[in-house]
Amino acid sequence: MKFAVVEFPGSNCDHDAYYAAKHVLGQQAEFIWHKDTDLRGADVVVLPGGFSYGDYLRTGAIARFSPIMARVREFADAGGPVIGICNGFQVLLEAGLLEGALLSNRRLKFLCQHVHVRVEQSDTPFTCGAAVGQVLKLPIAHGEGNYHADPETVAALEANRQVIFRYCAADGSASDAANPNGSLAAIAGVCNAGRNVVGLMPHPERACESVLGSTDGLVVLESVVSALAATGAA
Amino acid sequence: MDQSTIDAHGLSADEYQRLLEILGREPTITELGIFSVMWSEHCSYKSSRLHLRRLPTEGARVVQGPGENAGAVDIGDGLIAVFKIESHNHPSFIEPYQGAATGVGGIIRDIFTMGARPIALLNSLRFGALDDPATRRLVDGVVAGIAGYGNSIGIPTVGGEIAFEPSYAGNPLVNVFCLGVAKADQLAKGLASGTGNPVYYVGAKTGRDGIHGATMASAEFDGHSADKRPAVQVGDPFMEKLLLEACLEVMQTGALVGIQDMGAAGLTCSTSEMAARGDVGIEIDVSRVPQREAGMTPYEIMLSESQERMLLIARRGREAEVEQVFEKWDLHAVRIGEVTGDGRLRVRDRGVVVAEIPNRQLADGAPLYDRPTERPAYLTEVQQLDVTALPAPADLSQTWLDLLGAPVIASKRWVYRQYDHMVRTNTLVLPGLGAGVVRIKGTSRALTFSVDGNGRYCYLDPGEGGRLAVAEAARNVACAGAVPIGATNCLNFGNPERPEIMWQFAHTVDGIAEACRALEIPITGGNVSLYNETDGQAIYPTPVLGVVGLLEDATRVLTRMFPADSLEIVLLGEAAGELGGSEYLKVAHGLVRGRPAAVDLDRERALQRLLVDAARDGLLRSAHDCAEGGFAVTLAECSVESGGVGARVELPAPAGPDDRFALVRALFGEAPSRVVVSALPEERDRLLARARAFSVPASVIGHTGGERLTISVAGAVVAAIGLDEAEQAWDNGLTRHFETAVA
Amino acid sequence: MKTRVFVTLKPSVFDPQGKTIVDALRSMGYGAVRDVRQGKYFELDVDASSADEARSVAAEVADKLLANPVIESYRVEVDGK
Amino acid sequence: MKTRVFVTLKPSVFDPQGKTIVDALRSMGYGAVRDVRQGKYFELDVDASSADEARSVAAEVADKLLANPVIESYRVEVDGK
Ligand SMILES: Nc1ncnc2c1ncn2[C@@H]1O[C@H](COP(=O)(O)OP(=O)(O)O)[C@@H](O)[C@H]1O
Ligand SMILES: [Mg+2]
Repeated sequence: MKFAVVEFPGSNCDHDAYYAAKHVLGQQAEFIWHKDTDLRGADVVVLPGGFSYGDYLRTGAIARFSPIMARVREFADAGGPVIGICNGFQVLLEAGLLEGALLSNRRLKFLCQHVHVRVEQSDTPFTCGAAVGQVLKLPIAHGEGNYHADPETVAALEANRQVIFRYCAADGSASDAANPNGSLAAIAGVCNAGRNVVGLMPHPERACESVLGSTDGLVVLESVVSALAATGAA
Repeated sequence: MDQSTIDAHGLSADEYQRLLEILGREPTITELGIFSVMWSEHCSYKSSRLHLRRLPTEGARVVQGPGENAGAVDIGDGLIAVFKIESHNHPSFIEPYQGAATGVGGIIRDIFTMGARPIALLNSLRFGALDDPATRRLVDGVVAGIAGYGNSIGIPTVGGEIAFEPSYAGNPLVNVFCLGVAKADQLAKGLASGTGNPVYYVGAKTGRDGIHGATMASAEFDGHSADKRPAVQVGDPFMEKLLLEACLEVMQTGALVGIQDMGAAGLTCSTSEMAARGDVGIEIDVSRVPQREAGMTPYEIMLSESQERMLLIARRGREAEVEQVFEKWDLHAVRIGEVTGDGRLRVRDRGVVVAEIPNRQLADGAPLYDRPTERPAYLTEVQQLDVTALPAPADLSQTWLDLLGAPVIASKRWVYRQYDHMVRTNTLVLPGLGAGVVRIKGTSRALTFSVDGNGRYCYLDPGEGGRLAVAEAARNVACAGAVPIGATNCLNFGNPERPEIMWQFAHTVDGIAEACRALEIPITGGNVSLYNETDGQAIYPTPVLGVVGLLEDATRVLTRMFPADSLEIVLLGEAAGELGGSEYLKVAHGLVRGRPAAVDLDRERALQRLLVDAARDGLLRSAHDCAEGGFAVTLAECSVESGGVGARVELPAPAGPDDRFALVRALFGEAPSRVVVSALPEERDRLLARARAFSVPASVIGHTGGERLTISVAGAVVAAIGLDEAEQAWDNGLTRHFETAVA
Repeated sequence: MKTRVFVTLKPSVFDPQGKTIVDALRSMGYGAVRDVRQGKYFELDVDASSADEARSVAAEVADKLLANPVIESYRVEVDGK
Repeated sequence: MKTRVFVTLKPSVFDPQGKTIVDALRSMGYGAVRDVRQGKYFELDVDASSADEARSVAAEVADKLLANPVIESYRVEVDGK
């Protein structure tokens, strides 16, 4: 199975996603430069974290115009699994592949720390290996991860079960203190209506080896491997 | 050239005379500007060079010593570690966010210029007292600036230190350390050679920013400094990220002869230094330099310190390869000149020569001063410490909590959680838990780093302060289980034209040199920042040592935390410390006095070797050295954040004078060469035997477990605190100054 | 032609920056400032032969890039108009 | 009273954001936008009895908090004035 890791100028978690896919999971992985116009037969597309275009103007705002994004959109429209992590999530929102927007963290400071998120839905290619209610310990590292959407959109996301990850305490309970950035409804990750495009602020690729303090991110990447294996894609 | 112009360029009469001799004529204004920056303290090290020669720079692992953009040491597996520390003190005082950000940008360029991929950043910061709102704004801006740049470019900031003392109120210190890894055979150099080879400029356009930044860093501040501000440099981490990737990629082509960043003194320094290293001449035409502002003069272009710019020498005939790589990254390499055989730095403007200087005399002929030194008068007075005149502490438990909450000791989480310390997925020890540790993917090894320097010790005893700084940084690295293999240093001092400051400098350098020799840690480079004074008030003399350690087996890494209940706690080294220069004296009595405990370098070396040896053989579960706050603070630091592992220890009855402070010395006294370790009960005897073999005093003093921290002396409990109150004091000590509600 | 684009968060969107500023101002004794909303301000130099043309270029650019319609709205001014 | 503060980088200060936006616009086909400078825009609701009073409060606040005098300058408008 082949992971395509899209590299925008300023992406900086591209190597981390590549390493997790290739060296931890033992899958194929390939970098795709943002000016490329071909996903080269990828089975999964990863938009990695970082600061595409320096995060200037708004996070993800400029990257969404990169040539490769037209292919990513086609791939997503055809049902291919796409995951946007941190800055990649921001790009997917700007591109309209996911709904909502990300504002500055409520206390404005960049935050790098481990948080807990609850898996809210297990019928996406990136959560199918997890149980609903499972709590994952994952790192965040962002200054603008405060999820926002208008009330109707949030209601629709909830009704359609498109909220995939929610910040929570270690025991899975909800509390304002467990919400690191002020996200509406403690939303840490969402999917599209087709459920094949997922975006989240925490970094599962940073939590794939015990020496790094957590292996809870593995389930996200392993899910897509088994999801694709089940459909016979690779 | 009229006298006021010469004076405005900071050249002394002798220096100007020397310039006239070199040129054999009056300089043009552009030439005067070039000499003035190249001969500034910042670029020429004219006051410090003589002393720096005493630092040991050789060792079996040294691949590159001082003289290049950064030093390098061999780390096995065909790899080298390239590292350096640099100051950005003056710019950070003027504009904290941008000053600190561009400091990070500058040191990163020094590393990738050498062909190394930067993998870790650390910083060492000093500010005035936190109760001053102006200081808090500075801290806030500096931390945000470091975060803004490092996070964006994607290099983890894995450690550092921050301290607060009134002496830094008018002159904060911002020292940034960066380390990169390169293949041993791919070390790039800042060197020009090959007559006719093209000179390329790449990166941001040149503006009027920071003109005379190097000269500014070579003068002290006064009440009018605000008016002298040159256009402040603004960092563009996005541009630097592109430059970093593109430069590393272009180096792979083999089409480059040399490469150097444009740091202090910009185009002037980079052209002149590269030509000097290759013993060639260089010629550029400033009209080809990409410019951001209209109407810039050759003088301004040569002296601009605009950020994110690189100078490259390509091999003739391979220009297309170079240009192509930069195009891929949307950067445009512009050819601005060529290497010549005549040994001159020649600057043209649309063909017309505006400066022509024999380059060797410019670069290597800078003045060298043996400035007078004189023992500072204050020393005799401040070294006196008569504790009998002080009130004895009433409640040692409360003092313990007060120390845990002192900003110098308290948790730095408010700072480091603003830094992305995990990007690149190599960080094995998170900030706050000990020295920074980063694994080297593809090998079994990890590198460990610590930056340390106690300005208070150095103020009270410069020579000892220098020795202590080396010992502490190396000990921190050894506590992680790593062998210290190299060091870099940043020497922050006041005005070198004052003999007392020069005395501090000379003695500190001697102390560093002696300790590095004894501990066999070569210095591969560094930076000197002088004139850190405002209105005649100098900072504490502050050397910051950045020590790099190599951990052969990354899985053996240790942190400060007690990982479990029922472990044996062993104290390596002597039981009690000294009160001179201690945090206790400052917190409990508001005093900075006495002499810091001296380091016995043989003992220190034995202790560090024991730590590395015992860690390698799996005899240790944690290790943490006794620093500010002494034994009691160290013990608490092994417990806080560990998820509730308390400890109960028993110290021997204190020796020393019976002056009501014997217990205080045991609990809060400071001394080097002391480490608190934990071990499994079944490993205890092996550990003790190992300590004996290394001639390191070791005593089993207690065990981990419970919800409290209890210290007894001679059978009686003398201090006890709950883990939760310890945690709270420690957590809030720094944070409370910045956040009303704790997130 | 000098063209200005103002981008502001929609009224319904929480503005963490604005709120932090109000809080800071209150603690500095500026209680008279009851509310602050932070937005972005762009000065564009547009190559256009008329104010209307400049305005329409700026509006297009604001629509596509400068503002995110999910959270922001914008206003264009040409030469003070 | 609605008061607006515009904060812009001083002309000699480099604006990496503005530059990146211009480059992006160029590659999107908006070469007509020759330059962009990005600034900040604040809408203040000031409790004041006159426009002059509101203006002076806003100016003070801009001086102390909203603008960084080392690299930025600002302008205050009250009700379009
Ligand atoms: N304190 C010091 N100890 C050892 N070497 C030093 C020290 N300070 C400066 N150097 C060396 O002097 C050289 C010039 O330093 P510097 O001007 O800071 O370099 P750059 O301009 O590349 O930043 C470097 O090789 C540096 O390592
Ligand atoms: Mg350099």
